[in-house]
Amino acid sequence: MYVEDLKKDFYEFLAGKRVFLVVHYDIDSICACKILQSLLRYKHVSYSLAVVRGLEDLKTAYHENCADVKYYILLNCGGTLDVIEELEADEDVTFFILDSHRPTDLCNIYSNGQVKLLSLPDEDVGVPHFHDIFREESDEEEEDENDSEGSGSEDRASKRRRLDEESIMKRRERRLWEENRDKLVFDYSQFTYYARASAIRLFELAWQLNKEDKDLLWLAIVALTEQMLFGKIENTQYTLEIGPLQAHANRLQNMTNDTDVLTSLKIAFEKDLRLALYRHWSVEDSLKYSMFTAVKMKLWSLRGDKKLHELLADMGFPLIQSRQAFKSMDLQLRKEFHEVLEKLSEKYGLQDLVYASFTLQYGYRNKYCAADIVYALLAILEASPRDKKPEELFNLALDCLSRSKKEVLDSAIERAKIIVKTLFKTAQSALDLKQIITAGPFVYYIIQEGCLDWYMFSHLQILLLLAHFILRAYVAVSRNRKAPSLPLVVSAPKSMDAGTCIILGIPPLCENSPKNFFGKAFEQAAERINCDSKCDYFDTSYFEIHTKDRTRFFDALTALLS
Amino acid sequence: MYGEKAYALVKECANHENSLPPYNASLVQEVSNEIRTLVEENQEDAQTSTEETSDSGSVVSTIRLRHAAVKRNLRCLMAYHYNRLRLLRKMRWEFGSILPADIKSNLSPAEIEWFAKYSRSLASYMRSVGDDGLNLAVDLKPPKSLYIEVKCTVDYGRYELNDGTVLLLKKDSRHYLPRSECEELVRQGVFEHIL
Amino acid sequence: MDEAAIEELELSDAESFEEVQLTAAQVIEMMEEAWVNEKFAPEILPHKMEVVDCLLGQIAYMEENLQSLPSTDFKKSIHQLEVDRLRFLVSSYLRTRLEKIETYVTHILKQEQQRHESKEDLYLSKQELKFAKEIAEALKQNFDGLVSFYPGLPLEEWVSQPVQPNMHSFVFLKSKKDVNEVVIDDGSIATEGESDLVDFREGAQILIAYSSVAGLLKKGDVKLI
Amino acid sequence: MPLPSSYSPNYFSIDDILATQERTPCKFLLNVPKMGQLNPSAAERDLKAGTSLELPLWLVIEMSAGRQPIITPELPKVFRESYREILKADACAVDLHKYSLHFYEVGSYVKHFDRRGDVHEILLHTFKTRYRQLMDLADNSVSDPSVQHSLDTLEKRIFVASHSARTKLNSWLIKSGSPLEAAELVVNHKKRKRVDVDDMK
Repeated sequence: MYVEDLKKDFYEFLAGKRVFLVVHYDIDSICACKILQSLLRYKHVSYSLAVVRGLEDLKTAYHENCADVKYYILLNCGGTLDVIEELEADEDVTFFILDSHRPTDLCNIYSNGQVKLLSLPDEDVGVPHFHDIFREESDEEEEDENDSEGSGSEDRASKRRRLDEESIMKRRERRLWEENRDKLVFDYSQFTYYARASAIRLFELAWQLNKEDKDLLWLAIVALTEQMLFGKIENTQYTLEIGPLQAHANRLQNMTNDTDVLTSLKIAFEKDLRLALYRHWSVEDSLKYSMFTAVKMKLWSLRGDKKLHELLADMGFPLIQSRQAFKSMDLQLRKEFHEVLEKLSEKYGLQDLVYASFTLQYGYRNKYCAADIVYALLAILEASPRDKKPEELFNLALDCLSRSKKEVLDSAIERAKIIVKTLFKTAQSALDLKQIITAGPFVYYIIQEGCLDWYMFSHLQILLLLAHFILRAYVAVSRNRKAPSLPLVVSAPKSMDAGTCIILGIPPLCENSPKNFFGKAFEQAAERINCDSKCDYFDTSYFEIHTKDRTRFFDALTALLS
Repeated sequence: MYGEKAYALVKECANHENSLPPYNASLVQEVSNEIRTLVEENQEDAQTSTEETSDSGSVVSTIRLRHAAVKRNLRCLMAYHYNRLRLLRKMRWEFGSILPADIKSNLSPAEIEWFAKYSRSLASYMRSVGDDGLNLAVDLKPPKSLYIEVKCTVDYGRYELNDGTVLLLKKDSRHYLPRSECEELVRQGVFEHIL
Repeated sequence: MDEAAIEELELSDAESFEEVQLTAAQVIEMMEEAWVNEKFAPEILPHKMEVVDCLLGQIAYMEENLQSLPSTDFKKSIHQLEVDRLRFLVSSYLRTRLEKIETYVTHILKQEQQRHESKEDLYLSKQELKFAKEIAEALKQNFDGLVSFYPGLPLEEWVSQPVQPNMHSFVFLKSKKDVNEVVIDDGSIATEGESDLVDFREGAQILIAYSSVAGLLKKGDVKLI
Repeated sequence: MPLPSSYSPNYFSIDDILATQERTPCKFLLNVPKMGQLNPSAAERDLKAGTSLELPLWLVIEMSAGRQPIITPELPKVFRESYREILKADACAVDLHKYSLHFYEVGSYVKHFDRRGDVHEILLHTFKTRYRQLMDLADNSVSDPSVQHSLDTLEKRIFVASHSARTKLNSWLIKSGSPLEAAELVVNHKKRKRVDVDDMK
C-alpha cells in the first residue's frame, strides 16, 4: 500500500522506534540515504544502516537483524519483488520501501499494511486492478472440495452431475480470468524502467517538514543528474523535475543572509556542457573523451582527431592552452569557453551540447557541477581498488558528499577521468576491431576475459555507460539503415573464479526511451536453454549467467526476439 | 662509561612515548648488576682506603665517583619503571580493566600485579563516590548532542544496549545511537564517531 | 507531555536542597567554579565533596523523573542532555583530582600528614585519601621489589625529591572581590617589603604565578578562569 | 586528559635524564685511583689530575659540587663565546636541533659553570626571540613536519602542543564540536597490530 501522508504515517510514526536502513549500492540511494539520515536525526530515531548490492545481500541483512529490529526502510531495493515472500518476513515486521526501480511488485502495492510504499501512486504506470489480479477463493468452492472429498451421501451421483456442470462453467470462467490476469501482469511487468529519483522524494518530505536546506537540495540534484547522465530517465522527465528544484534553489538562496564567501554555499542554476569533468581536466581531453562529442564528431578516428583540432582552432584556443588544466588556462579563455563552444556547436554537429544543470559553489576555489559529483561518486563506488569492501566504499562516498572532505572528492575526480578515458578507448577498439556484432534483432558486444579493463566493466553503472557509448558509436558509423532501431546487449565478465558474466541490454536509440524489455527476454531465453542463471539484481535489465552458456543464450535470445 | 646501559633503558621509554614495549628484563638485570658491582667495589675500597691515599690520590674520589654512578643508575632504573607504570595507568583508563593479551604479554609479573592493584583501588574509589558510585571512565568530553552517528570498525557481533535492545555490529556498518551507549565503544576503537 | 512531571523537575531544585539553603543553580555554579579551579591550579585544592554529593543527588533525582517521560518527548532530550552535562562536570572534576593525586602522590600524602598533625582540614576526601594511600603503597611495593637485589642502596632520593606540582606556573584568574596588597612571588628570595605588591579589583582578570594567589584561591577570594 | 603541566622536571623525568646524559668538557683536579678506564686515550690504572675529558652532565654535576670538587667543568662548545655571538645575532636562523637536542635543559645546568651569567642571558634571549617564531609556525604551518626539524626537544613539545591547540580551536570554530575519539593508546595499539600483521606477510 502507498503511504499517503509521509509526515504522519512515516516520519512521525517512526519517532522513538529502532529502525534499520537498507540502502542499495548506487548514487541515488546514497543521496537519498543522506537526506533521510538528517531527517531521522531531528527525531532522534536511532538506526543502523546496511548496504546491499542485490537480493542476496538484502536477505542477509534482513535475516541478521530481523530478531532485533522490526522496522525496515528499504531505499532503492525491494520494491520490484514481493518482499514478504522473498524474505519470509515475520508478521510483526514492517517495511517502508522507497524504490525508483520499476515495475513495483503488485503484492507490495496491494499489501495490507506490512509493506508501505513511500513513492507516489502515479509513478506506477498501468497498475492492474486488485480484483483482476487477486481472487478470493469463494466459500462455495471450498465447500465444493470438501463435499467431493466426503463420500457416502445418497444422491451423490445426481448431485455430482449437477456439480460437474457448475464446476465446468466455473473452471472455464476461472481459466479466462487467469489468462486475463497473466496478460495484465505480463503487460504490467514487461518493461523495466526507473521512476523519479528517491532523493527527490525525500527532499520533498524534508521541505514539507521545513527541514530542507541547500545541502539536502544539492543531494536531490545530484541524484537527478545521475539518472539523466546514465540514461535512466527520459529527457522530458529530467526537464520536468529540474523546474521545481530550480525554484527551491532560488528560494533557499534568497533565504540566506550569509555573505561570507568562506562559509557560504551557493547552488546556481546554470547552463552546462555535456563535457565530462572539464572544469577539472583540460579542454582537449574533455572534448575528446566525453561521449557526447566523441560520438558526434567520431573522435576515435584520425579524421575525428583532425576535426577536434579544427574546432579548437575555430574557437581560438591555442593547443598549448587547451592541453593545460582548465583551472590554469588564461582567464579570458576560461570565460569565453562556454560561449564560443555554444556558437560553434551547430557547425560541428554538436546541437544539444548545452543542457540545464546546477553548480555548487563554496569557499573561494570550490566549484563543482552536479555531473562532476556524479562522476566522482561513480569512481568511488565502481572504480576503487579491488580489496575495498562495498561498505567501505559506501562510507567513502558519503564522505565525498560532505564538503569538509575535499581531498576525497578530488581524488575521486582524478579516478573518474580514468573511467571516462577507458570508456572511450574501449569503444574505440570495439569499433576498430569490429567487435560490435549484429545478431539479427539486436547487436551485441562482448568484453573478453583477457581484456585489460574487464574488472572495471564488471560494475553495473560503468557497464551501462559503456553500453550507451558503444550503441551510439555503432549507430554513428554503421551503414546499416536499421541500426538506430536495434537494441544492444553487452556482456562483461563478472567473476573469473565462478566463470560467470553479466549481460546487460539497452533499448534501441530510435525509441528514445529508457524502457527496457530485456529483463523478461533474458528470463525466457534462460528458460529456453535451461541454463543456470542468477537474477540477483534489482534492475532486471542486468542478468548473470555462466560464461560457457553465453553462446547458447545469445542464440536463444535471437530466436526469441526475431 | 658507567650508566650507559641504564641510559639505554630510559631511551627505550623515550622512543615509545605512547606504547609499551616488552619489559626489558635482561637490560634491567644488567643495570642491577652494574649497581651491585659498583656498590661492592666501594665497600671494598672503603675498608682499605687508608693505604691508597699516599701515592695516587685519595680513594675517596673514586668512591664519590662510583657513588654518583650508583645514584645515576638507580635513577634511570626507577624512571624506567615509573614511566611504564604511568603508561599502564593510562591504559587502565583507555582499555578498561582488562588489557589486550598482546599488551599483557609485554608486562613483567610485578607490573601485572601493580595493574591489578590499581584497578582494584580505582574501582573501589569509583564505587564509593556518591550514593551508588560513578563511572569516571565515561563522560570524557562535554556532551554536544544526545545521539551520534558512528561507524563500526570491527566485526564486533551482537551488542546489547542499556534499554535491552540488541544490535548487530558488523565491520563498516553505520549506526545512529544515543551517545551514552557509544562512548565506551568509541574509546575502545570499536566505533568511529562521524561528525 | 506530562506537565506535572516537568513541574516536578523544576520543583526539585527548590526542595531537595532546602537543608543547605541552596538552589540547584547555585550548586551547579559552585561545582563549575570548583571544576575550573581544579583544572587550572597546579596543585590539588581542598576537596568540595559536599558539592559533589549534592549534585550527584540532584542528577539521580532528575534521572528518576526522566524515566517516567515517554521517549519521544522533545523536552526529555533537552533534560537528558543537561543531566549528561552535569555528570560530565562531576566526573571531570573527580578525574582531574585523581590525576593530581596519582601524579603527586608522595608529595600530597606528606602534606596531608602535616595538615593532620597541625589539626588542619585535609585537602583530600576520605575516599581520595584511601585511594592515595593504596596507590602509594602499590608504587612502593613495586619499587621495593625492583631494588631488593641489594640491600642498603641509596634510595632516599625519589622520596626526598618527590614529583611536585610547579607552583610557579602561571594562571588566569578573576577576582571575586577587592583584594589589596597581594605579594608577587617571582621565585626569587626577596626580603619583606622589597617584593612587589598588587591590588585586585573585584572582577579584574589577572595572569599571575599560581604561588602568589594559592592562598586567595583556597579562601575563595579569587577564581581561576 | 593530561594535567596542564608547565615545565617542571622531576626525578623520573625522561627528558631530564636524557639531557643530563649530554657531555661537557671538564678537567680533573685530583687523581682518581682505579678510574683510568674513563679516559679512553690513556691506558693507565688511575685517572691523573690534569686530565681533560668530556663527561656526562650527571657525573660532572656530582663531581664538581661539594666542598672539595674533583673536577672543574667547562662550557660545552655551543654555549661558548663564538656560538653565543651567533645566537645573539639571529637566534631564529639557528638550527637549534643541531646545537643540542636539549638545548635549554643542558643550558640551565651549565649556566652554573659560568659565573658571569652570559649563558643565563643567552638562554633567555634565545627563547624569547624564537618563541614568537615558534607560535607563528604553530598557528600557520599546515602540519608540515619539516618545520620541526630545527627545534630542540622543548621547543618541539611547545610546538606540538600549541599546534594541536590551534587545530582543535579551528575545528571547534568551524564545526562547533569535536568528535569522540578512540583513546590514544588504543589507536597506537591498533596501528602496531597492523604493522605486525604486515610483517608476517
